[in-house]
Amino acid sequence: MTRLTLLYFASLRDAAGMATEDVDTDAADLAALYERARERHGFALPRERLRVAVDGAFAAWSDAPRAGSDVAFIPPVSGG
Amino acid sequence: MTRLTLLYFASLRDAAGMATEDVDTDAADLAALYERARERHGFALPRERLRVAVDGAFAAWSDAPRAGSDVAFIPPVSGG
Amino acid sequence: MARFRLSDTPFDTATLRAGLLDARVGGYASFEGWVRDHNAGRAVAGLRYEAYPELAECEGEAILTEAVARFDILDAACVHRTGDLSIGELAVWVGVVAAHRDAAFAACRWIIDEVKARVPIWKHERYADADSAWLHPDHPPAGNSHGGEPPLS
Amino acid sequence: MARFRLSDTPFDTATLRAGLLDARVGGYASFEGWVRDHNAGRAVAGLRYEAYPELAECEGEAILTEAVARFDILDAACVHRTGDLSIGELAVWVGVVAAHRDAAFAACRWIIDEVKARVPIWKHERYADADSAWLHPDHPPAGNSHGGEPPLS
Repeated sequence: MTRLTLLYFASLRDAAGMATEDVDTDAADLAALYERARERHGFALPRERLRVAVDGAFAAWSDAPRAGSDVAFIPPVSGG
Repeated sequence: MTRLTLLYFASLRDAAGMATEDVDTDAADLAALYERARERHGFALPRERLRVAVDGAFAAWSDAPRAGSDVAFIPPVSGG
Repeated sequence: MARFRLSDTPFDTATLRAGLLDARVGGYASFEGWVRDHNAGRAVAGLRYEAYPELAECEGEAILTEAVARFDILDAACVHRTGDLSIGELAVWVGVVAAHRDAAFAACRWIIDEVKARVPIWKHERYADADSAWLHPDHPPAGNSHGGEPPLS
Repeated sequence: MARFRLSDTPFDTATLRAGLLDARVGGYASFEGWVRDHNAGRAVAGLRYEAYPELAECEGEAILTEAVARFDILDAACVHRTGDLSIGELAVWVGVVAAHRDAAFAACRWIIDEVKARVPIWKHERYADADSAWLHPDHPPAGNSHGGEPPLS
Protein backbone atom coordinates (compact mmCIF):
# COMPACT_ATOMS: atom_id res chain seq x y z
CA MET A 1 0.00 0.00 0.00
CA THR A 2 1.18 3.49 -0.93
CA ARG A 3 0.32 6.40 1.35
CA LEU A 4 -0.16 9.76 -0.37
CA THR A 5 -2.28 12.91 -0.32
CA LEU A 6 -4.99 13.78 -2.85
CA LEU A 7 -5.71 17.46 -3.60
CA TYR A 8 -9.19 18.50 -4.77
CA PHE A 9 -10.09 21.79 -6.44
CA ALA A 10 -13.25 23.60 -7.55
CA SER A 11 -16.20 21.25 -8.22
CA LEU A 12 -14.17 18.22 -7.14
CA ARG A 13 -13.52 19.78 -3.75
CA ASP A 14 -17.20 20.67 -3.36
CA ALA A 15 -18.23 17.10 -4.28
CA ALA A 16 -15.65 15.51 -1.98
CA GLY A 17 -16.43 17.92 0.83
CA MET A 18 -12.71 18.30 1.48
CA ALA A 19 -9.66 19.97 -0.06
CA THR A 20 -7.17 17.20 0.75
CA GLU A 21 -7.49 13.52 1.53
CA ASP A 22 -4.80 11.15 2.82
CA VAL A 23 -5.22 7.70 1.31
CA ASP A 24 -3.50 4.29 1.36
CA THR A 25 -3.78 2.89 -2.14
CA ASP A 26 -2.74 -0.13 -4.18
CA ALA A 27 -3.79 1.58 -7.46
CA ALA A 28 -1.32 0.71 -10.22
CA ASP A 29 -1.33 4.15 -11.76
CA LEU A 30 -2.76 7.67 -11.32
CA ALA A 31 -5.67 6.84 -13.62
CA ALA A 32 -6.84 4.05 -11.29
CA LEU A 33 -6.28 6.36 -8.32
CA TYR A 34 -8.71 8.87 -9.84
CA GLU A 35 -11.31 6.23 -10.72
CA ARG A 36 -11.40 5.09 -7.07
CA ALA A 37 -11.74 8.66 -5.80
CA ARG A 38 -14.48 9.21 -8.37
CA GLU A 39 -16.45 6.16 -7.12
CA ARG A 40 -15.89 7.16 -3.49
CA HIS A 41 -17.09 10.78 -3.93
CA GLY A 42 -19.39 10.50 -6.96
CA PHE A 43 -17.40 12.99 -9.11
CA ALA A 44 -19.31 13.93 -12.28
CA LEU A 45 -16.17 14.66 -14.30
CA PRO A 46 -14.76 11.75 -16.31
CA ARG A 47 -10.99 11.35 -16.19
CA GLU A 48 -10.68 12.30 -19.88
CA ARG A 49 -11.59 15.88 -18.98
CA LEU A 50 -8.95 16.19 -16.22
CA ARG A 51 -5.22 16.55 -15.98
CA VAL A 52 -3.16 15.19 -13.11
CA ALA A 53 -0.24 16.77 -11.27
CA VAL A 54 2.21 15.30 -8.78
CA ASP A 55 3.99 17.58 -6.30
CA GLY A 56 3.13 20.69 -8.30
CA ALA A 57 4.12 19.48 -11.78
CA PHE A 58 1.90 17.95 -14.47
CA ALA A 59 2.23 14.15 -14.66
CA ALA A 60 1.00 11.28 -16.84
CA TRP A 61 -2.04 9.19 -15.89
CA SER A 62 0.10 6.09 -16.45
CA ASP A 63 2.61 7.15 -13.75
CA ALA A 64 2.68 4.96 -10.66
CA PRO A 65 1.61 6.59 -7.38
CA ARG A 66 4.62 7.65 -5.29
CA ALA A 67 4.59 7.34 -1.50
CA GLY A 68 4.42 10.69 0.27
CA SER A 69 3.48 12.66 -2.85
CA ASP A 70 0.69 15.23 -3.37
CA VAL A 71 -1.53 14.15 -6.25
CA ALA A 72 -3.80 16.86 -7.66
CA PHE A 73 -6.70 16.14 -9.99
CA ILE A 74 -7.09 19.23 -12.21
CA PRO A 75 -10.62 19.86 -13.52
CA PRO A 76 -11.07 21.94 -16.68
CA VAL A 77 -9.68 25.38 -15.88
CA SER A 78 -11.61 28.65 -16.21
CA GLY A 79 -9.26 31.52 -15.43
CA GLY A 80 -9.19 34.73 -17.40
CA MET B 1 -9.32 83.39 -62.05
CA THR B 2 -10.23 81.67 -58.80
CA ARG B 3 -8.71 82.92 -55.56
CA LEU B 4 -8.10 80.27 -52.86
CA THR B 5 -5.65 79.22 -50.16
CA LEU B 6 -3.28 76.27 -50.38
CA LEU B 7 -2.27 74.45 -47.18
CA TYR B 8 1.09 72.65 -47.01
CA PHE B 9 2.08 70.04 -44.45
CA ALA B 10 5.22 68.15 -43.47
CA SER B 11 7.76 67.80 -46.31
CA LEU B 12 5.59 69.92 -48.64
CA ARG B 13 5.64 72.77 -46.15
CA ASP B 14 9.41 72.49 -45.76
CA ALA B 15 9.88 72.47 -49.56
CA ALA B 16 7.51 75.42 -50.09
CA GLY B 17 8.98 77.33 -47.16
CA MET B 18 5.45 78.27 -46.10
CA ALA B 19 2.40 76.68 -44.45
CA THR B 20 -0.22 78.51 -46.51
CA GLU B 21 -0.21 80.23 -49.87
CA ASP B 22 -2.91 82.44 -51.38
CA VAL B 23 -3.14 81.90 -55.14
CA ASP B 24 -5.18 83.08 -58.11
CA THR B 25 -5.60 80.12 -60.43
CA ASP B 26 -7.26 79.11 -63.67
CA ALA B 27 -6.55 75.42 -63.05
CA ALA B 28 -9.48 73.29 -64.24
CA ASP B 29 -9.28 70.86 -61.35
CA LEU B 30 -7.43 70.17 -58.08
CA ALA B 31 -5.01 67.88 -59.92
CA ALA B 32 -3.82 70.73 -62.13
CA LEU B 33 -3.68 72.97 -59.07
CA TYR B 34 -1.22 70.55 -57.44
CA GLU B 35 0.89 70.16 -60.57
CA ARG B 36 1.40 73.94 -60.73
CA ALA B 37 2.32 74.13 -57.04
CA ARG B 38 4.70 71.22 -57.60
CA GLU B 39 6.45 73.02 -60.47
CA ARG B 40 6.59 76.25 -58.47
CA HIS B 41 8.11 74.71 -55.32
CA GLY B 42 9.88 71.62 -56.69
CA PHE B 43 7.89 69.12 -54.62
CA ALA B 44 9.38 65.62 -54.80
CA LEU B 45 6.08 63.84 -54.18
CA PRO B 46 4.07 62.90 -57.27
CA ARG B 47 0.34 63.54 -57.06
CA GLU B 48 -0.42 59.80 -57.05
CA ARG B 49 1.01 59.57 -53.54
CA LEU B 50 -1.11 62.41 -52.16
CA ARG B 51 -4.71 62.98 -51.19
CA VAL B 52 -6.46 66.31 -51.44
CA ALA B 53 -8.89 67.95 -49.03
CA VAL B 54 -11.08 71.02 -49.40
CA ASP B 55 -12.20 72.96 -46.34
CA GLY B 56 -11.30 70.09 -43.99
CA ALA B 57 -12.93 67.22 -45.92
CA PHE B 58 -11.35 64.82 -48.40
CA ALA B 59 -12.11 65.72 -52.02
CA ALA B 60 -11.55 64.31 -55.52
CA TRP B 61 -8.66 65.44 -57.72
CA SER B 62 -11.18 66.01 -60.50
CA ASP B 63 -13.12 68.57 -58.43
CA ALA B 64 -12.99 72.16 -59.71
CA PRO B 65 -11.25 74.70 -57.46
CA ARG B 66 -13.78 76.77 -55.46
CA ALA B 67 -13.21 80.44 -54.76
CA GLY B 68 -12.38 81.17 -51.14
CA SER B 69 -11.73 77.54 -50.21
CA ASP B 70 -8.79 76.02 -48.29
CA VAL B 71 -7.17 73.31 -50.40
CA ALA B 72 -4.84 70.96 -48.53
CA PHE B 73 -2.41 68.62 -50.25
CA ILE B 74 -2.03 65.61 -47.93
CA PRO B 75 1.33 63.79 -48.18
CA PRO B 76 1.51 60.13 -47.08
CA VAL B 77 0.68 60.10 -43.38
CA SER B 78 2.90 58.66 -40.64
CA GLY B 79 1.05 58.87 -37.35
CA GLY B 80 1.05 56.08 -34.76
CA MET C 1 11.69 38.63 -11.58
CA ALA C 2 8.58 36.53 -12.15
CA ARG C 3 6.66 37.40 -15.31
CA PHE C 4 3.50 35.68 -14.04
CA ARG C 5 1.95 36.04 -10.65
CA LEU C 6 -1.27 35.54 -8.74
CA SER C 7 -2.67 38.37 -6.64
CA ASP C 8 -5.26 37.95 -3.90
CA THR C 9 -5.83 41.73 -3.79
CA PRO C 10 -6.59 44.36 -6.48
CA PHE C 11 -3.50 45.43 -8.43
CA ASP C 12 -2.47 48.50 -10.38
CA THR C 13 -1.84 48.07 -14.09
CA ALA C 14 -0.01 51.41 -14.49
CA THR C 15 2.76 50.14 -12.22
CA LEU C 16 2.92 46.86 -14.10
CA ARG C 17 3.06 48.64 -17.43
CA ALA C 18 5.85 50.92 -16.20
CA GLY C 19 7.85 47.80 -15.31
CA LEU C 20 7.80 46.73 -18.97
CA LEU C 21 8.71 50.00 -20.69
CA ASP C 22 12.15 51.08 -21.82
CA ALA C 23 13.71 53.08 -24.67
CA ARG C 24 13.56 50.15 -27.14
CA VAL C 25 9.78 49.81 -26.85
CA GLY C 26 7.75 50.97 -29.84
CA GLY C 27 4.50 49.20 -29.02
CA TYR C 28 2.70 48.06 -25.87
CA ALA C 29 -0.32 45.77 -26.27
CA SER C 30 -2.40 44.84 -23.27
CA PHE C 31 -5.48 42.87 -22.45
CA GLU C 32 -7.57 43.06 -19.29
CA GLY C 33 -10.36 40.74 -18.27
CA TRP C 34 -13.04 42.41 -16.16
CA VAL C 35 -15.88 40.85 -14.18
CA ARG C 36 -19.00 41.58 -16.18
CA ASP C 37 -22.59 41.50 -15.03
CA HIS C 38 -23.67 38.72 -17.38
CA ASN C 39 -22.24 35.40 -18.52
CA ALA C 40 -23.90 32.94 -20.90
CA GLY C 41 -27.20 34.79 -20.52
CA ARG C 42 -27.28 34.76 -16.71
CA ALA C 43 -27.07 37.81 -14.44
CA VAL C 44 -23.85 37.50 -12.45
CA ALA C 45 -23.60 38.94 -8.92
CA GLY C 46 -19.90 38.24 -8.42
CA LEU C 47 -17.33 35.52 -8.60
CA ARG C 48 -14.45 33.81 -6.94
CA TYR C 49 -11.23 32.59 -8.53
CA GLU C 50 -9.51 29.67 -6.91
CA ALA C 51 -6.04 28.58 -7.99
CA TYR C 52 -3.65 25.75 -7.31
CA PRO C 53 -0.97 28.34 -6.60
CA GLU C 54 2.26 26.32 -6.97
CA LEU C 55 1.18 24.81 -10.28
CA ALA C 56 -0.50 27.99 -11.55
CA GLU C 57 2.65 30.05 -11.03
CA CYS C 58 4.82 27.41 -12.65
CA GLU C 59 2.50 27.01 -15.66
CA GLY C 60 1.96 30.78 -16.01
CA GLU C 61 5.70 31.38 -15.98
CA ALA C 62 6.16 28.68 -18.63
CA ILE C 63 3.61 30.41 -20.89
CA LEU C 64 5.36 33.79 -20.62
CA THR C 65 8.81 32.31 -21.16
CA GLU C 66 7.45 30.53 -24.24
CA ALA C 67 5.87 33.78 -25.51
CA VAL C 68 9.18 35.64 -25.31
CA ALA C 69 10.82 32.82 -27.29
CA ARG C 70 8.05 32.41 -29.92
CA PHE C 71 7.35 36.07 -30.71
CA ASP C 72 9.60 39.02 -31.60
CA ILE C 73 8.85 40.84 -28.35
CA LEU C 74 10.97 42.51 -25.69
CA ASP C 75 9.07 41.34 -22.60
CA ALA C 76 5.68 40.22 -21.33
CA ALA C 77 3.91 39.85 -18.00
CA CYS C 78 0.61 38.62 -16.58
CA VAL C 79 -1.16 38.96 -13.23
CA HIS C 80 -4.29 37.00 -12.33
CA ARG C 81 -6.55 37.75 -9.37
CA THR C 82 -7.68 35.10 -6.92
CA GLY C 83 -10.38 35.27 -4.24
CA ASP C 84 -13.72 37.10 -4.29
CA LEU C 85 -14.36 39.68 -7.02
CA SER C 86 -17.31 42.01 -7.60
CA ILE C 87 -18.77 43.21 -10.89
CA GLY C 88 -16.40 45.73 -12.43
CA GLU C 89 -13.24 44.34 -10.81
CA LEU C 90 -10.13 43.51 -12.78
CA ALA C 91 -9.58 39.72 -13.06
CA VAL C 92 -6.52 39.41 -15.28
CA TRP C 93 -3.98 41.65 -17.01
CA VAL C 94 -1.56 40.79 -19.81
CA GLY C 95 1.02 43.30 -21.03
CA VAL C 96 3.48 42.87 -23.91
CA VAL C 97 6.18 45.23 -25.16
CA ALA C 98 7.85 44.98 -28.56
CA ALA C 99 9.61 47.12 -31.14
CA HIS C 100 6.63 46.70 -33.50
CA ARG C 101 2.91 46.23 -33.08
CA ASP C 102 2.46 42.99 -35.03
CA ALA C 103 4.39 40.92 -32.53
CA ALA C 104 2.95 42.78 -29.53
CA PHE C 105 -0.64 42.05 -30.57
CA ALA C 106 0.04 38.43 -31.56
CA ALA C 107 1.86 37.61 -28.33
CA CYS C 108 -0.74 39.34 -26.14
CA ARG C 109 -3.53 37.34 -27.74
CA TRP C 110 -1.59 34.08 -27.51
CA ILE C 111 -0.77 34.61 -23.83
CA ILE C 112 -4.34 35.24 -22.69
CA ASP C 113 -5.54 32.24 -24.70
CA GLU C 114 -2.90 29.98 -23.16
CA VAL C 115 -3.53 31.27 -19.64
CA LYS C 116 -7.24 30.55 -20.01
CA ALA C 117 -6.56 27.08 -21.42
CA ARG C 118 -3.68 25.88 -19.25
CA VAL C 119 -3.28 27.64 -15.91
CA PRO C 120 -5.01 25.87 -13.00
CA ILE C 121 -7.41 28.64 -11.96
CA TRP C 122 -11.14 28.07 -11.59
CA LYS C 123 -13.98 30.54 -11.70
CA HIS C 124 -16.95 30.16 -9.36
CA GLU C 125 -19.85 32.37 -10.42
CA ARG C 126 -22.56 33.59 -8.08
CA TYR C 127 -25.76 34.44 -9.95
CA ALA C 128 -28.38 37.06 -9.21
CA ASP C 129 -30.91 34.25 -8.49
CA ALA C 130 -28.68 33.00 -5.60
CA ASP C 131 -27.54 29.96 -7.56
CA SER C 132 -23.83 29.46 -8.17
CA ALA C 133 -21.56 27.19 -10.22
CA TRP C 134 -17.99 26.23 -10.94
CA LEU C 135 -17.08 26.79 -14.57
CA HIS C 136 -15.34 23.82 -16.18
CA PRO C 137 -15.37 24.72 -19.86
CA ASP C 138 -15.15 22.04 -22.45
CA HIS C 139 -11.78 22.66 -24.05
CA PRO C 140 -9.73 19.47 -24.15
CA PRO C 141 -6.86 19.37 -21.65
CA ALA C 142 -3.54 20.31 -23.26
CA GLY C 143 -1.81 17.28 -24.75
CA ASN C 144 -5.08 15.35 -24.86
CA SER C 145 -7.11 14.96 -28.01
CA HIS C 146 -10.21 13.72 -26.20
CA GLY C 147 -12.56 15.95 -24.24
CA GLY C 148 -15.82 15.89 -26.17
CA GLU C 149 -17.97 16.09 -23.04
CA PRO C 150 -20.64 18.75 -22.65
CA PRO C 151 -19.68 21.61 -20.35
CA LEU C 152 -20.47 21.12 -16.68
CA SER C 153 -22.76 23.89 -15.52
CA MET D 1 -18.19 62.91 -26.49
CA ALA D 2 -15.47 62.62 -29.11
CA ARG D 3 -13.93 59.15 -29.38
CA PHE D 4 -10.84 60.50 -31.15
CA ARG D 5 -8.77 63.45 -30.15
CA LEU D 6 -5.39 65.06 -30.61
CA SER D 7 -3.38 66.11 -27.58
CA ASP D 8 -0.50 68.54 -27.64
CA THR D 9 0.51 67.55 -24.09
CA PRO D 10 1.17 64.17 -22.40
CA PHE D 11 -2.03 62.36 -21.43
CA ASP D 12 -2.99 59.76 -18.83
CA THR D 13 -4.21 56.41 -20.13
CA ALA D 14 -5.70 55.29 -16.78
CA THR D 15 -8.23 58.14 -16.99
CA LEU D 16 -9.04 57.27 -20.58
CA ARG D 17 -9.46 53.60 -19.73
CA ALA D 18 -11.77 54.46 -16.82
CA GLY D 19 -13.95 56.39 -19.26
CA LEU D 20 -14.56 53.20 -21.25
CA LEU D 21 -15.33 50.75 -18.45
CA ASP D 22 -18.76 49.76 -17.21
CA ALA D 23 -20.49 46.64 -15.81
CA ARG D 24 -21.03 45.10 -19.26
CA VAL D 25 -17.33 45.05 -20.06
CA GLY D 26 -15.63 41.63 -20.05
CA GLY D 27 -12.52 42.56 -22.00
CA TYR D 28 -10.40 45.66 -22.54
CA ALA D 29 -7.76 45.60 -25.25
CA SER D 30 -5.37 48.47 -25.68
CA PHE D 31 -2.44 49.48 -27.79
CA GLU D 32 0.09 52.20 -27.09
CA GLY D 33 2.73 53.48 -29.46
CA TRP D 34 5.85 54.76 -27.70
CA VAL D 35 8.76 56.76 -29.10
CA ARG D 36 11.62 54.29 -29.38
CA ASP D 37 15.31 55.01 -29.67
CA HIS D 38 15.70 53.42 -33.11
CA ASN D 39 13.78 53.39 -36.35
CA ALA D 40 14.78 51.62 -39.55
CA GLY D 41 18.30 51.11 -38.19
CA ARG D 42 18.93 54.76 -37.24
CA ALA D 43 19.38 56.08 -33.72
CA VAL D 44 16.48 58.46 -33.02
CA ALA D 45 16.91 61.43 -30.69
CA GLY D 46 13.27 62.52 -30.67
CA LEU D 47 10.42 63.39 -32.93
CA ARG D 48 7.63 65.76 -33.72
CA TYR D 49 4.11 64.95 -34.83
CA GLU D 50 2.33 67.50 -36.95
CA ALA D 51 -1.36 67.17 -37.77
CA TYR D 52 -3.92 68.85 -39.94
CA PRO D 53 -6.17 69.13 -36.89
CA GLU D 54 -9.63 69.68 -38.44
CA LEU D 55 -9.23 66.82 -40.89
CA ALA D 56 -7.40 64.54 -38.42
CA GLU D 57 -10.19 64.83 -35.86
CA CYS D 58 -12.85 64.24 -38.48
CA GLU D 59 -11.06 61.23 -39.98
CA GLY D 60 -10.16 59.78 -36.56
CA GLU D 61 -13.77 60.07 -35.43
CA ALA D 62 -14.92 58.35 -38.62
CA ILE D 63 -12.55 55.42 -37.95
CA LEU D 64 -13.85 54.94 -34.39
CA THR D 65 -17.48 55.20 -35.44
CA GLU D 66 -16.80 52.62 -38.13
CA ALA D 67 -15.07 50.32 -35.60
CA VAL D 68 -18.09 50.38 -33.29
CA ALA D 69 -20.30 49.44 -36.25
CA ARG D 70 -18.02 46.74 -37.72
CA PHE D 71 -17.05 44.89 -34.54
CA ASP D 72 -19.06 43.49 -31.64
CA ILE D 73 -17.63 45.98 -29.17
CA LEU D 74 -19.12 48.31 -26.57
CA ASP D 75 -16.94 51.36 -27.16
CA ALA D 76 -13.54 52.51 -28.39
CA ALA D 77 -11.36 55.59 -28.14
CA CYS D 78 -8.05 56.92 -29.42
CA VAL D 79 -5.78 59.83 -28.50
CA HIS D 80 -2.78 60.88 -30.60
CA ARG D 81 -0.03 63.24 -29.44
CA THR D 82 1.14 66.19 -31.50
CA GLY D 83 4.19 68.38 -31.01
CA ASP D 84 7.67 67.47 -29.79
CA LEU D 85 8.19 64.09 -28.13
CA SER D 86 11.25 62.55 -26.50
CA ILE D 87 12.35 58.90 -26.44
CA GLY D 88 10.07 57.00 -24.07
CA GLU D 89 7.06 59.30 -24.52
CA LEU D 90 3.61 57.99 -25.36
CA ALA D 91 2.60 58.85 -28.95
CA VAL D 92 -0.76 57.14 -29.39
CA TRP D 93 -3.26 55.16 -27.32
CA VAL D 94 -6.14 53.00 -28.51
CA GLY D 95 -8.59 51.42 -26.06
CA VAL D 96 -11.47 49.07 -26.86
CA VAL D 97 -14.05 47.51 -24.53
CA ALA D 98 -16.22 44.52 -25.40
CA ALA D 99 -18.08 41.67 -23.77
CA HIS D 100 -15.56 39.20 -25.24
CA ARG D 101 -11.90 39.34 -26.13
CA ASP D 102 -12.10 38.31 -29.79
CA ALA D 103 -13.85 41.50 -30.83
CA ALA D 104 -11.78 43.67 -28.48
CA PHE D 105 -8.49 42.48 -29.99
CA ALA D 106 -9.71 42.62 -33.59
CA ALA D 107 -11.12 46.13 -33.26
CA CYS D 108 -8.04 47.46 -31.42
CA ARG D 109 -5.77 46.17 -34.16
CA TRP D 110 -8.01 47.50 -36.92
CA ILE D 111 -8.21 50.96 -35.33
CA ILE D 112 -4.47 51.48 -34.97
CA ASP D 113 -3.91 50.26 -38.54
CA GLU D 114 -6.54 52.65 -39.90
CA VAL D 115 -5.25 55.57 -37.83
CA LYS D 116 -1.75 55.01 -39.16
CA ALA D 117 -3.01 54.71 -42.75
CA ARG D 118 -5.64 57.44 -42.91
CA VAL D 119 -5.34 60.16 -40.29
CA PRO D 120 -3.40 63.25 -41.48
CA ILE D 121 -0.60 63.19 -38.94
CA TRP D 122 3.05 63.27 -39.94
CA LYS D 123 6.11 62.17 -38.03
CA HIS D 124 9.32 64.18 -38.21
CA GLU D 125 12.25 62.24 -36.79
CA ARG D 126 15.39 63.83 -35.43
CA TYR D 127 18.37 61.48 -35.55
CA ALA D 128 21.34 61.15 -33.26
CA ASP D 129 23.63 62.34 -36.10
CA ALA D 130 21.73 65.70 -36.22
CA ASP D 131 19.98 64.79 -39.48
CA SER D 132 16.18 64.75 -39.57
CA ALA D 133 13.40 63.68 -41.93
CA TRP D 134 9.68 63.66 -42.53
CA LEU D 135 8.31 60.14 -42.80
CA HIS D 136 6.04 59.61 -45.79
CA PRO D 137 5.59 55.85 -45.88
CA ASP D 138 4.70 54.12 -49.08
CA HIS D 139 1.24 52.82 -48.38
CA PRO D 140 -1.22 53.81 -51.12
CA PRO D 141 -3.69 56.54 -50.18
CA ALA D 142 -7.10 55.12 -49.18
CA GLY D 143 -9.34 54.67 -52.20
CA ASN D 144 -6.35 54.68 -54.55
CA SER D 145 -4.84 51.52 -55.99
CA HIS D 146 -1.65 53.25 -57.16
CA GLY D 147 1.15 54.27 -54.85
CA GLY D 148 4.10 52.11 -55.89
CA GLU D 149 6.68 54.81 -55.20
CA PRO D 150 9.69 54.19 -52.98
CA PRO D 151 9.43 55.72 -49.50
CA LEU D 152 10.67 59.27 -49.16
CA SER D 153 13.41 59.37 -46.54
